[in-house]
Amino acid sequence: MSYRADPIDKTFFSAERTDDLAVVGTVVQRSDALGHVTGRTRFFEDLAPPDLLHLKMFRSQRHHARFSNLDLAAALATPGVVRILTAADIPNNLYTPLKLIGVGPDDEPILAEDTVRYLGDPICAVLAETEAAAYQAVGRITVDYTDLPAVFDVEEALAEGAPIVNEYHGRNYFSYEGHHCRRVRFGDVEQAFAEADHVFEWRYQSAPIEHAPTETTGCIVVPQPDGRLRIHSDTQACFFTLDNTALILRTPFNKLRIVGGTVGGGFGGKVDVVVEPVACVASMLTDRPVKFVYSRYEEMQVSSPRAAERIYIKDAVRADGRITGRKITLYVDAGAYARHSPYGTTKAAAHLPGPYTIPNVWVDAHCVFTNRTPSSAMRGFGVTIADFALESQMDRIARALAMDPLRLRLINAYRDGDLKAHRKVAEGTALVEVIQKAAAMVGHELPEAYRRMSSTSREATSREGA
Amino acid sequence: MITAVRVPASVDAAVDLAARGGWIMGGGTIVMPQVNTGAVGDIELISLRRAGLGGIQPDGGSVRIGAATTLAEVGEHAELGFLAAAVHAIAAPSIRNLATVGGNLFAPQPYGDFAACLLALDATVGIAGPAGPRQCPVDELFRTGPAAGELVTSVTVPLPPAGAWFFHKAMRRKLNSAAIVAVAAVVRTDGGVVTAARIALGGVAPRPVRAFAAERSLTGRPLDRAAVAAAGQAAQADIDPADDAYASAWYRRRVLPVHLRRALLADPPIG
Amino acid sequence: MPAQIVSLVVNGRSQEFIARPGSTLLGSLRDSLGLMAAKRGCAQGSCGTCTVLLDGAPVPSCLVAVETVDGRSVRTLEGVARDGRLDEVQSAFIDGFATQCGFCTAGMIMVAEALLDRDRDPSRADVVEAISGNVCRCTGYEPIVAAILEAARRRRDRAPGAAPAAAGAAPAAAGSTG
Amino acid sequence: MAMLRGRGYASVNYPTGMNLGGDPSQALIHATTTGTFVISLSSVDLGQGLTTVVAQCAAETLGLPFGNILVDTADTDTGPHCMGTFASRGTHRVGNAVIMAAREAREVMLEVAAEELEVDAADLETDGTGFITLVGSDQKKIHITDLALAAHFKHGRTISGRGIFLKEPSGVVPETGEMDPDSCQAHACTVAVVEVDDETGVVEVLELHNAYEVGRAINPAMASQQVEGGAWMGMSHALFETTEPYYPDRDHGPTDFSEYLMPGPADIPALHSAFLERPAGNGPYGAKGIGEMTANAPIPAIANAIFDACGVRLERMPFTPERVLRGLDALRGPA
Repeated sequence: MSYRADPIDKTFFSAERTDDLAVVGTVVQRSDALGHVTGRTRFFEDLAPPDLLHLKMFRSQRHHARFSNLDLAAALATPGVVRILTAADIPNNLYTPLKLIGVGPDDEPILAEDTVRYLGDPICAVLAETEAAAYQAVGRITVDYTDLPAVFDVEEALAEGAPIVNEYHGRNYFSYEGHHCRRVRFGDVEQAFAEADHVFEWRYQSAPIEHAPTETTGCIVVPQPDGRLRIHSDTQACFFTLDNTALILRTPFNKLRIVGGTVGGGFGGKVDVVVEPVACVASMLTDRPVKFVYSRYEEMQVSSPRAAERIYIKDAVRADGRITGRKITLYVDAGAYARHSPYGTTKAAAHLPGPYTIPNVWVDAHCVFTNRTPSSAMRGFGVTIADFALESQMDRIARALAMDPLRLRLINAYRDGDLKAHRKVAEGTALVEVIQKAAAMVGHELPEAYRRMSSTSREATSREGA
Repeated sequence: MITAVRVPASVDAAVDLAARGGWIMGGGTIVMPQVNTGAVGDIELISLRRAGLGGIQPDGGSVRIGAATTLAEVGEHAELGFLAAAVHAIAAPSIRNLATVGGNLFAPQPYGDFAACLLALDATVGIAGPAGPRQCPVDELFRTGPAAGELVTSVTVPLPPAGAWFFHKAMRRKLNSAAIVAVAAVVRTDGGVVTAARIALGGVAPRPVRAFAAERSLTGRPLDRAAVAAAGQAAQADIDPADDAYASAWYRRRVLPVHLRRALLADPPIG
Repeated sequence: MPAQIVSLVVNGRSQEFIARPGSTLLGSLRDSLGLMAAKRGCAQGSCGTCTVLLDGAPVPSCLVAVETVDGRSVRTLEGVARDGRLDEVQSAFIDGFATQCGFCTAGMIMVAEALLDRDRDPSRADVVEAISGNVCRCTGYEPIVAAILEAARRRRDRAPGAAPAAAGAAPAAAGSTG
Repeated sequence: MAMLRGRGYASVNYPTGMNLGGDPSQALIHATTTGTFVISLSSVDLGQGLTTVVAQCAAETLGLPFGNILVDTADTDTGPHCMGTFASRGTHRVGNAVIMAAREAREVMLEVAAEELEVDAADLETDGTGFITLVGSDQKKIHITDLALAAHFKHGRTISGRGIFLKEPSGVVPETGEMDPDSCQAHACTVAVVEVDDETGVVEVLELHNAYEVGRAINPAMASQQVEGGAWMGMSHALFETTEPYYPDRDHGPTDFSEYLMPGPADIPALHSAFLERPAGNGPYGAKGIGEMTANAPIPAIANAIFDACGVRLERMPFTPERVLRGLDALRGPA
C-alpha cells in the first residue's frame, strides 16, 4: 500500500458513527487516474477543431481612466487578423455574475465602453488565424487615456471625497439591503467591553492571492450543425456559465451547450464567467470556432484573486479566559467590480466570530471597491483570511493571559445547542474533539477536565474556568 | 512575429546572419518566453544549437567552455566540479538542460547566477563578430554589452586554487529560485590572511557586480568573522538593489552581510 | 522566410511536419502531431506541464523552437505505456493517489522516466530535485515524490540488476548507480 | 545566529454548501440492459475526485459493486442541473442527489427482482457482489445483469431514479445578521512546528499535525489528498503567495511561476493527520465538505508558531522573510 490514507480515530463519536458500509469508507482508485497517467484525459484545450480562430485581449494599461480614439487600423491590417470586437459587439455588455441569484446591480462591462477601472480591464478582443498574429495585432492597438484618480486602499476608498471606482454602485462599497456593510448584531459588545477584565484589539491584513491552477482559464467555442454553440470550457460550474453567457449574448438558453468537467485545477478561479461570453460573440460573428484562453500573465495578474482583507478584532475577555464580547470590522478588497465578493463578504459575516460561543458579537463586514483587479471566489473565501485573524487573536489572548492556547480554545469552543451570533443553534459540532485529538497527536498534555470536555454537552464548570 | 528561425552550422554563418539583425538564441530559455507572449517584433531567431559552440576543454590552469554548452553539462563536468553547487542552484534540471553558458550572461537579474560566478572567476569571453573574433574580460562585457552583430562563442575560466572558491545563494525556496543575494568569490589566503579577493554579487544590482569595497576591506585581514562582517558593511557601497517580486531592496541590503559571511565562512546555523 | 519541414523521431516513429517560424516543440507535438499529453501551462518554462524528453533529457517543450531540434528524438507520455500496459511510474502514480486534477501529471511522469532511466535507485533528494521545475497546485508534492520512489522500487524488483528496460526510443544513458 | 524553533496552534470550523442555500444539484441514474448504472450529472470534477466519491455513494445505496457504476457528467445537454463545484458543496449536494436517485432506482430494481423471483420485494436484499437475494435463502437470487435484461426486454421497466438536493434559499435580516448560512460544519485543529532563521527571517515549516472532523471520509485516501494538498496550500499562502507583494501598491506583481512564489517539493514539512467522524444528519452517509477548509488552519498555526519561535507577531500575510526580519530587528532594538 503506497498511498496515504490518514487513520480514522473511531473512539470519538462512537455512538454516532457506524461501520456497516460496504463501499463508502473504503479506498477505491480514482476513476480519472488512468486517463491522467496515460495522457488520454482530454482537457478543453486538447480539442483542435479546424479553422480555429485565436482571441487575444487588448487590456487597459491604466488603473483608472477614460479613453478615446481607440485606433484599430494598424491591428486590422496585420496579416491573419480577422476581426476585432469592441463593446458595441456585445449584445448585453453590462453584467454581474451573481445576478442569477438576485444580486445586483450589473456593474461590469464585458468590454470597456469608455472607462477602465483596473490595470488589465479588457477593452477589445482581437481574432486572428494564429496566436502570434493576434498578439502582434494587440501590440498595434492604440488608445488615448485621460487618467482619473485611483484608490487602492480599502479604508481610503471609504473616506469622504475618495474617487468613485465604479459608478454603477455610486459609492465605493456594495450596499446590503440599504446598509453600507453586512452586519451582525448579537448582545451588547459595548457592555461586554465595559465589564471585561481585559480588552484586546489588533489588526490583520492579507494581500491578494492567485489560484494559480496549472491550467489557465479558457474555452473553445465551436458552432454546431444545428446552429447552436458548443462551449468546451474549464468552468467550475457548467450551468452557471451557460446561464450567464446566454444573458450576455441575449440568446435563448438552449442555443448554448457547455461541455466540460475536466479541469486543470480550479480553486474558485473558474467560477467567474470571463472567457465564454466574448468567445461566443466572436464565434457567432465569424461563424468559426474560437479559442480564448488566458496566458499565464493574464491568469496571474488579470484573473480575479482571493481578496485582500483587513480585519480589526476587539475582544472583551475575563480573567479566566472566557471571551465575552467580540467586535470585528472587516474590509474585503473587491477590486473594481463586484463579481462574487458581495457573497464572500456575507459568508465571512456568517463565519464570525469563529467557532467559539461568545455572548456579545458585533460585525461590520464591508465589501469595498478599489482600482485593482477584481477579486472573487477562492477556496474558502470569506473564511480563510478570517481564520488567520481569529486564530492569531486567540493565540495572543492566551499569551496575554499566560494560558495554554488549547485550553483557551476549549473553554470558548462552541458546543451543540449554543446559539451562534447569526442566531442558528449549533449542532454537529466537534471543535472540542479535534483540539483534543491534535493535542494527543503532538503530546500536548491537557488536564483531565479538558480531556473530558465534549461537544455534545457543556460542562458546568466551564463558566468558572474549569 | 518571428519571420524565420535560422540554425546556422558554423560560427561564421551565425555571424553572417547576425549582421542582418535578428536575435541570437542559446537554449531558448530567455528568448522563447518572449516569443510565446508575442512580445517581439518581426525578427529572425538565430539559434546557436548547431554552430559548433559546445564542448568543455580543460587547458592547463583554465577551462574553455563553448557558449552553447548547457548548464547541465557544466554541472556534470569533472574539471568544473567546484561550480556544481552554483549550477545546482540555478532554476531546475529541465531548464538547465536547455539553458546555455552564453545565454546566462544575458539573463536579467535576479537571474544569471552563473554570470556572477564568471565575474568572480575573472573569466574571459570569446566573441565573434563582423570585425572578427576577439577576447574580452567578462566584466567589460557586462559594462559595454556586445557590439551589433556580435555573439559570444566561449568563456574561459581560470581554475581557482584549492580552497579559494566560495559560492552561496540566498533563495526564496530551497530549489528553483531567483537570487535574493548570490555571492561568488575567489579569495586567496596565505597563513589565514587574505592576499587577494575577487567577489561578485548577484541579485543586488541591475547586473552582476564586483564588490570592490568589500574586496578592499577584506584584503590583508584574516579571513574571520570580524573581517567578513566589515566586508559585509563595506559591500553596501557596491550594490544597487531593487524591489521585485522576490524581495525588496531593503531586504537585500539588510541580509547581504549575512550571506557574504555564509559564503566565506562555514558556520552552520546553531539549532 | 517560409515555413520549414521538420523531422523528429517521436516515441520511436519518424514524423515530418511543416513548422511555421516561432513554432515551439510543444505546439508542434500538439497541433501538428496531435499528441496532447504535454500541456501548455505557462509558455514560459516555469511550470513544467509541457515537459518531454529530448534525446532522453527532460526539457520544457514550450521553450524549444522546433526547427532547432530537427532530426532529434522526442519522447512523450503517449510513448510510455507499452502494448497497452502501464509502466511502473504510471501504475505507481495511480496506486499512490499521486494525481488530482491531472494537469501536471504528464510532465511529472516524463521527469520521472528520465530520472529512472539514468538512476535505478534515486534518493528522495534526487527525486525532489528532478521535479523541482514542475508545479503541482493540488497534491502538496509528497504523493508524487512517494510514487516516483515506489516506481523505482517496482522497476528494480521487476528487473533486479538489469539495465533499464523502459529507455525505449530515447537513447538514454544505460549506466546506473544501482 | 540561531535557528529558533516554535510550535503554534489553530482550530477552525468550515461551512458546507453555498452560503444561505439555494444551490440545487440534480442526478439521474439508470441501468443499462446489462446492469451497469449510469449516473448523469452536470457537475464538474476539479481534481478533488467528485466522480469517484459519488459513484461510491451510488454503489453503496444500490448495494452493488463499485465497478457497476459509471458517471457521465459536465455536459449541459445530457446532465441535469448542478449549481457548480464551489463552496465545499460538491460531495454534499451531488452525493445527496445521487443517493436519492439511487434509492429510487433500487426500489425499482427490487420490485422487478421480486417479480422475477416471485417473492415480496420487502424480503429482498443486495449482497454487494451483484446479486439480489431473498433474505435467508441461498437459492432465490438473481444477478443484476440478468435482472436488467429482464426488466427491459421482459417487464418493460426502466430501472432508474431521479435525485435532487436543495437547501432552500434563505435571506439575511440586515439589521441583525440573523441567517441560516450552512448545512453543516466540519472542524480541524492544526499544530505547526517551524524554525526561524534569526539572521534572515526565513521560516521553514518542519511539521504540520492535523486533526480533521469530516463527518464521514467517503474515500479515506481521497480525503487525505484534500488534507495534504490543502496543508501545502495553507503553508504556501502563509509564507509565500501574493499577486501584489507590495499591497496596496500595485507594483512588481508576479507574472509567472518563477515570480509567483510557492513552496516546492524541497520545502514541504512532515505531515501527520488523523480523521474524526461525526456524521452530519444531512450529509451523504454523513459526509461534510472539506475541499476548501484544508488550507485555512495552517496559516494561523504557522503565524503562532513563528511567534512562539522568535516573538514576532505577524499581522500581515504572507509572512515573508522581510516581515519576520523587520519584527526581529524591532525586538532587538537599534544595533
